[in-house]
Amino acid sequence: MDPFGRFLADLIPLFNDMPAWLAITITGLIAGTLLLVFMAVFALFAVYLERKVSAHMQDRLGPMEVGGWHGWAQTIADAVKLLAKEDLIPKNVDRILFKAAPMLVFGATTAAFGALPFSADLIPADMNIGLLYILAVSSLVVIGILMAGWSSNNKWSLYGAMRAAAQIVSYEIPIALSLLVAVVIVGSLNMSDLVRFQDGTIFDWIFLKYYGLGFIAFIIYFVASLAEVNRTPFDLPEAESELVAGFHTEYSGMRFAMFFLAEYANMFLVAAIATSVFLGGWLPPFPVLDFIPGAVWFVGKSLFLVFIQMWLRWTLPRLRVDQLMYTCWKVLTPFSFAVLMIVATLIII
Amino acid sequence: MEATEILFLIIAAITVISAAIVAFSNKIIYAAFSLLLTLFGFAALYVYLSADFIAVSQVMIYVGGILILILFGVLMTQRIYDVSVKSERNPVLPTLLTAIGSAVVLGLIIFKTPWRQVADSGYAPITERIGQAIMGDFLLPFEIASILLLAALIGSVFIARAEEKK
Amino acid sequence: MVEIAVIIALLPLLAFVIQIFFGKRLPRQGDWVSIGAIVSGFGLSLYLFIQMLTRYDPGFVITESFTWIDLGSFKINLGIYLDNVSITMLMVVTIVSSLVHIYSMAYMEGDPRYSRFYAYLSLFSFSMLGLIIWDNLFGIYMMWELVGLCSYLLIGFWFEKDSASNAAKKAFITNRIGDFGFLFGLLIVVTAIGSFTLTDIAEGVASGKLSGGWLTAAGILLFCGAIGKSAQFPLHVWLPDAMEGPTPVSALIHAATMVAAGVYLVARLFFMLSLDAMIFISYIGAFTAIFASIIAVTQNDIKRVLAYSTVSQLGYMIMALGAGSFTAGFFHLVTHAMFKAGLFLGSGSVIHAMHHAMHKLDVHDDPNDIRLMGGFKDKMPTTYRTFLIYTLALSGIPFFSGFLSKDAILGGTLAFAVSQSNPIHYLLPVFGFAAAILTAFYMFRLVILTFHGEPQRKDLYENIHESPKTITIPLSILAVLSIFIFYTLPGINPFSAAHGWFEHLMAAPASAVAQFSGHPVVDISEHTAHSSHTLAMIISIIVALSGILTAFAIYYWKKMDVEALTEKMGVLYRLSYNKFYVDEIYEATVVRGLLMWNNLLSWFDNAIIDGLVNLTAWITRHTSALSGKFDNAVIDGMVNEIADITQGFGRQLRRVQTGQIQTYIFAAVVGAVVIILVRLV
Amino acid sequence: MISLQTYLIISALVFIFGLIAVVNKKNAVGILMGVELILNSVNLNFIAFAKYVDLSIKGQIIAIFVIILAAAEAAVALAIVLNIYRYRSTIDVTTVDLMKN
Amino acid sequence: MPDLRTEVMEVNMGPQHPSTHGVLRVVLKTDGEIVLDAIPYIGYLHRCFEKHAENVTWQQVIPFTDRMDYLASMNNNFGYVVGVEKLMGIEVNERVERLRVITAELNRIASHLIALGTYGLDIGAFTPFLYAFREREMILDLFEEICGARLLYNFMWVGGVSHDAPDGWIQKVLDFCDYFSPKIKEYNDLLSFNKIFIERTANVGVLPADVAISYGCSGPTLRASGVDFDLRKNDPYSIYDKFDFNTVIGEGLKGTVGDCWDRYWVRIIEMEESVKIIRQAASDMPDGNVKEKIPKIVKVPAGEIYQRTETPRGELGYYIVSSGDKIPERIKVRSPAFCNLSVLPAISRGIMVADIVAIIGSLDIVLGEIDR
Amino acid sequence: MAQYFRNIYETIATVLIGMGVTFRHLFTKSVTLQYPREQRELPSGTRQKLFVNIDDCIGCLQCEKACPVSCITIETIKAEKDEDLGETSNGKKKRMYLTRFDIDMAKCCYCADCVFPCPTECIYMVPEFDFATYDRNDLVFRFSNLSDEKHKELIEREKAKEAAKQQPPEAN
Repeated sequence: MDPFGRFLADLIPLFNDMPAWLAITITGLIAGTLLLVFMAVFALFAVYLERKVSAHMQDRLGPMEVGGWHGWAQTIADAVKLLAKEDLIPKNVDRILFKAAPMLVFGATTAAFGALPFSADLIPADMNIGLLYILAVSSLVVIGILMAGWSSNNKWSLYGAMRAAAQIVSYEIPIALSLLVAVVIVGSLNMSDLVRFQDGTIFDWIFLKYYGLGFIAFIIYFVASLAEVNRTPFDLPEAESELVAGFHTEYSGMRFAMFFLAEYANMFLVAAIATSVFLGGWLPPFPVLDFIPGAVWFVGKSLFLVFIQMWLRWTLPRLRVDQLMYTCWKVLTPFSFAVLMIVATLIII
Repeated sequence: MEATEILFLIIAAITVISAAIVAFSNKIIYAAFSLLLTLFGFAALYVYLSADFIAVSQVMIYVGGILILILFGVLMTQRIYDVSVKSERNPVLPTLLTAIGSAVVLGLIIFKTPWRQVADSGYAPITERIGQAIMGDFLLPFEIASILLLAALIGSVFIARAEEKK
Repeated sequence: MVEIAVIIALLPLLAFVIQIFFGKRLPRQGDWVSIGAIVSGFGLSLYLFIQMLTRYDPGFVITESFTWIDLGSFKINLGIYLDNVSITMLMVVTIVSSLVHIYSMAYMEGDPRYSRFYAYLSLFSFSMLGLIIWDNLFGIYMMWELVGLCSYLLIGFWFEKDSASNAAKKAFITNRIGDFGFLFGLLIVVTAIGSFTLTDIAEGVASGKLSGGWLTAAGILLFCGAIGKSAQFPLHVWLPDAMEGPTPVSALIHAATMVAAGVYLVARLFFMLSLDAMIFISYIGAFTAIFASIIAVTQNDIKRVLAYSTVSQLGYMIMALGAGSFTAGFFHLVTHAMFKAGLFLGSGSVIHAMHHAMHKLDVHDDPNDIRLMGGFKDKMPTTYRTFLIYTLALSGIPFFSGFLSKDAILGGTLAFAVSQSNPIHYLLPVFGFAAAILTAFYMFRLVILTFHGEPQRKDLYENIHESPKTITIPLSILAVLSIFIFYTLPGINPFSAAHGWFEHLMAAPASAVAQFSGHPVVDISEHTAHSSHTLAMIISIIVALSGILTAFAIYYWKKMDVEALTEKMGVLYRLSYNKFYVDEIYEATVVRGLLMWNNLLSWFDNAIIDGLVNLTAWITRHTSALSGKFDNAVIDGMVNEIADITQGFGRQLRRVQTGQIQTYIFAAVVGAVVIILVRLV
Repeated sequence: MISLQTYLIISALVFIFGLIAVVNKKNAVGILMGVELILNSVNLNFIAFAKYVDLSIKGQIIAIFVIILAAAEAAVALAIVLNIYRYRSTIDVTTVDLMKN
Repeated sequence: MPDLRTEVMEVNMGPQHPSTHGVLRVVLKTDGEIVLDAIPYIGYLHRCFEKHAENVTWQQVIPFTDRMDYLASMNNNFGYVVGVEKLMGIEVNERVERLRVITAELNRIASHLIALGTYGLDIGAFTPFLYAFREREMILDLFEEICGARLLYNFMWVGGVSHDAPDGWIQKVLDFCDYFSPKIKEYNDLLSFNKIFIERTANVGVLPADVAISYGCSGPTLRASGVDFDLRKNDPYSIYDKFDFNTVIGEGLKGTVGDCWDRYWVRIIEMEESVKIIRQAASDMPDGNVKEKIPKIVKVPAGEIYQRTETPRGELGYYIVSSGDKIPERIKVRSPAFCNLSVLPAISRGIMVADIVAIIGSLDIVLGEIDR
Repeated sequence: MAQYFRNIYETIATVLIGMGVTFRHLFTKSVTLQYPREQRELPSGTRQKLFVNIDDCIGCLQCEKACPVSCITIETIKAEKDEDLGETSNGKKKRMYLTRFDIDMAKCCYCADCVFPCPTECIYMVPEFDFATYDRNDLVFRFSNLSDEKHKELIEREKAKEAAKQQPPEAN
């Protein structure tokens, strides 16, 4: 049984008496539900956070009305509004694909969440190739975006979709290479192995290892992951001043909400990968802080990275397509290659 | 019938049906997107065959790479004025003959061959073994494959780039 | 030890990488990177060299290797092989290379590709040093090709000049011909022995894995590489043309180091040369020596004279090695490297001065032409003095290094001739002495025409100035190194180096062939060697002096009229002046031959095939005319019917050939299905 | 119940669909998709054999190479298709018959 | 074999598009991301200013001029009143002139703030926009204090200004100058010298000086191309000749002279120059009645004049024809943004869609003035 | 090559500088006002809504003429000689009944051109700006304070006057 199953079995003794397949099904369902709830809650919180962060960085206040204290219920209200909105499908779209696209994007993101190690026990699916799995599944998002762009029957959307596809496919390379640095150091693709390897103090985390090379890999990963989730300065697929809103121009209501949620969930996803691969996952920076549960550390670190993503977004302008590709192919990829090679050499030596 | 078997049947059905859509759909874009389902189905089947590394590679390379390439191909070779792009077809007869002929042959092979079967070995992590094999016994093909990829990369860039006007 | 050798080789590589990527942006275009690399290489070599001297062990060898390519049963090892020969060679290469690097600072100043030049020089230094220290033929072959590449790049450095780029191409192609031989020899060796490593080959030959005709063939084929690289007779044509490159390059590559690589290779392979191979090598060398020196006599381009002189001297070395005088050949390599590099640098100094003078006067003429010089000795005293020292060394005048090595060679060949039963081998020393006299003659002709006598062009003469320090200092250093004393130590006998460190440390390696066959390849008794040396010494002094005297008589005292002399010599002069028409012969045979073969084929196509076709057409025409006269009604009907049938048939067939893959796939699948069905059912 | 034959049947079906796509479609990209189907069905066979017949990972490794090959093939084929489109403004393979006659 | 063909796609950018700065419609012919041609279509904001002007009295024209370049209303008023005063032969007193110069320069700063803020927005940086608006708000507060309105001021009247500066207003202006100067560094840190911003704008949309001149560009657009042409210097009106300031011209600091970054940079430096002018004008402000010369009924003697002034966008010219009536015979406006926009097709061939956005943003057009 | 590395360095450096700026602003006081609850103090001369102190209006129509967009509509009826309409606050005698004084704020362009010519300074702008309505007609503000009866009476009188004027004088 996987760790999460064991965790549940410890929690509820009934599990031990069930037939295995039933137990697996039930744990799966529970895990899935938990994940969905987490995603939704997180996305709502992230939207709220983004509004607040942007507002304060711009000397504004952001939402202050709904829910009383600093407008905390604003995003919930927005979500309810989006859910209640009329389901609008423009006239000349390809209806099947138009409807399928947000689901695919959302589904892919959720599926990728399944392998995240929230803590030593809380890993919905602890695969031995977890990292690879996450990378593979999250690359599905591109297909969804292409679907959305194509089916919208809108030239700007198509532009956005093409840009997104080209961008995400390209940036997968530096991402994979920089993650490989950690994989090479640890020697495993298993997410919890990756985290466990960094046990100890903050100085055992991979981003502080190998004479700063780990840090370079971390930075490369972080920058490339910004492109992977279409955040500034790589937000060309939805660049509002060029493409209006890119691939989701034609979407509204619930379908838009799904894209929106998936986008924020994706932000968390890439931050969580960075956390578990480079920043010690659920481990506290110093063993003294062990009393705080691992999941808190994990979510906290990820949220910090999400905050940095937002920080960057509200600071930086946007790149152009060719510069985007330049950054990927001529800066990030060579550097990640170099780091990988050096680290591999150091390990062999 | 166990739950896993039911799931297997569902996956197999999805795979085959979406493959059929790829073959028979008139809209090329539908074919492309149902190819996505087929590829996914295959990845799931690989999991059943305890080849999880291949399953993930399948998703990563086929879905994340080849399928996107194909989608690009579709998008770039259609005039983008209408979403419904029809793909015309050739005469049915030769197709039918091909299909039936190969079906007969494959059926005969599948059912008439006395397959030497070994007991199911169960699931075992395989990634490391694959890595060892590729870096050991299969090093030469691996290197050749990498050269092939490089050649394909350069070649396709060369072919696809717009020629300068003279 | 080994690490130091590797570092020596890798320093220039590092310099090359830095130069090629950042050269332009570094201060002073980064020349200090290259110079620093090679000078530190020189320092390290000096360290090795001093160690060698203190050790004073003729049998010193150190090897270290690792597996590079492991294909299971077949491994390619790479490694380092250090012995006295390679340490000395390292020393020679680094010293000449350092001096040339320094020299180039002034010579190449202001060139638009200054940093590129240094990058190439560094790359060359790396490959040359690598060539020296590899312990296996494969590595040597790699570096061999790399030096060839550098030579190509540097000859064609001023590729804007057609002549330079043509010369570069010529050098490259000519070298490739020789390298084919090398490659084939390599293949023979590796097939027979299964390893590239020198020690393995030695063992293999000693144990008889490679012997008899194959051994000879391998030796000769490997030597073919040396023919190309060291510009031996049939492939010597590229070297004089290579003088289109910058003069420092000529000094470094085409006088001191790369061309000596061929000699070095033969020296390295000395242990595996059978007698037949040695005789072949020896004759090639001897012929080249005399042949090139005849040409050198009549050339007017200062660098060409030196180039042919180089070819001739390389012939000497090859001849010595072929005649079994390993030490002598290698000795000459070392001494020659010093004074020939010096000669080239000196000529470069002259050319530099000429060039500046011409530039100043806005004269467009060939700065290399000795007919425009004359009397420069007052204007360029340092250049003149050093040049004179080199010339004396090259001419084989006692007290200079050249005398020692040349004498050793001539003695060696004489001894070889004596020891062989066939008296025809006396040709070797005869060729040697003839070449020696010519060498002395043309060198002094060069010195007299350049530095003595009346200035040929007053205007130029007035504007000639001594070159800057960066040019004269290398010249002086090389001149000092051309004095005998450096080679005879601890002995100080200026007439024999027999008791010097060189002869002691560079003893001929044990011949593996001899080990296998049980008797020495070349059997020269101590006595023969000694007596021939004494004889050779006397003859060579006489010969050299007579050559010098002739030169003075003709060109300085003008006892003989040059014009009249050339008239009298007639055919010989023209042959020499036109380099024995070798290029023209190649043009006429190889190039023309290929063209003619093409023409033949095209003629065959035009005349025979077309003729046949035309004939058929003619016959058809007439037949149809005939048939026209036939009864239309009958024939027409029949013909039309046949035509219709044919056409219909064709039309049906054409539908098979749709030009669409899908039809073909369909057909293929159907075929496959049928075949499998037949097999299955 | 899940046996080697099950996989072979699935693979055969997909193979046939791939073949149909290749033979029947006029659109070059469609044909390419058919080729991908065929390659995948072959892969399934390899992996199934590796599990049920051979008990080694050679089948899987061959499958990896097939995937690599497919990637290269897709890239080059699409480049060619794009070029054809650029010059002839169609990718209908029945009209691309420069080799005919 | 047929000619090389590429799929040309025609895309409408606007009239509803975030980065066309209003209701501009640009038809792009694109080949993928490459723009083959960009043709601006205008007229969505046409309000018949010139026809209006022929139907209202001389004084009533002023509110209409406000609405042409609604981001720099003061400067629009300025040109008109200067022209009419010249026709009438009115000399206004020093205090009026100084108030006019102060407000016009303040408005120039406000307009440039919008230009650079929205430019950041076009390039994708959201935050500088709000910072710029924060500062602009302060200028608007000052305007509200002096004339009561925040956007459309109707402040300069023929023969004077509508309101005198309230007590302490001049000090507030000086305080604002002190506050504003350090803010420019913040913009520079955040946007101007950001490498991504530079990459996006430097060497993009290079407008050579000769092209700029032949298209009749003016203002920062022209000066960024390296042409030293500023009406405040070259054809001084009001009392600009009394002040010491520099004409800012593009130097190609980060790329080529006349690229988008230069146009942006010229505006940044021009704000500093404006601050300089304001400080000079606001120090030792003379007393005087700001309304003493305002006629009850403006009657302009028959005649015509072409009065041009330097607005934040360039040379705004009023060609005023009077038949001696209470109502203008004809007013023709030479709109700087119109000329600036007309270079768009000339410099936007063969670039990327994103560059089009960068160029339009750097031209700093206001459709209210283009369409009038 | 050096340029390449310089570019990377500059990018990182300027991004960090920019991040520093935004980070500083994260902690500066925001300038936003929570509008309905907090309100900005408007300066004294602010031009918002037009207001007419109808008691002071003498019906001179100056403002109507000055309006460039004709948003002021005034109708007056001359008072009889004996009627005393009172005085304005600055001592001018009112001579007109204002049967209609409408300002269409939907049309108003807030230029304040009407304010200046007023001899009694009875039309001016007040600092009231949140007068949005759902119906455009609600934006027409009617300032005439005559009661309906008075209004009707005046109209009647005027009509009678008209009629009287049209009748030939000899009919009297």
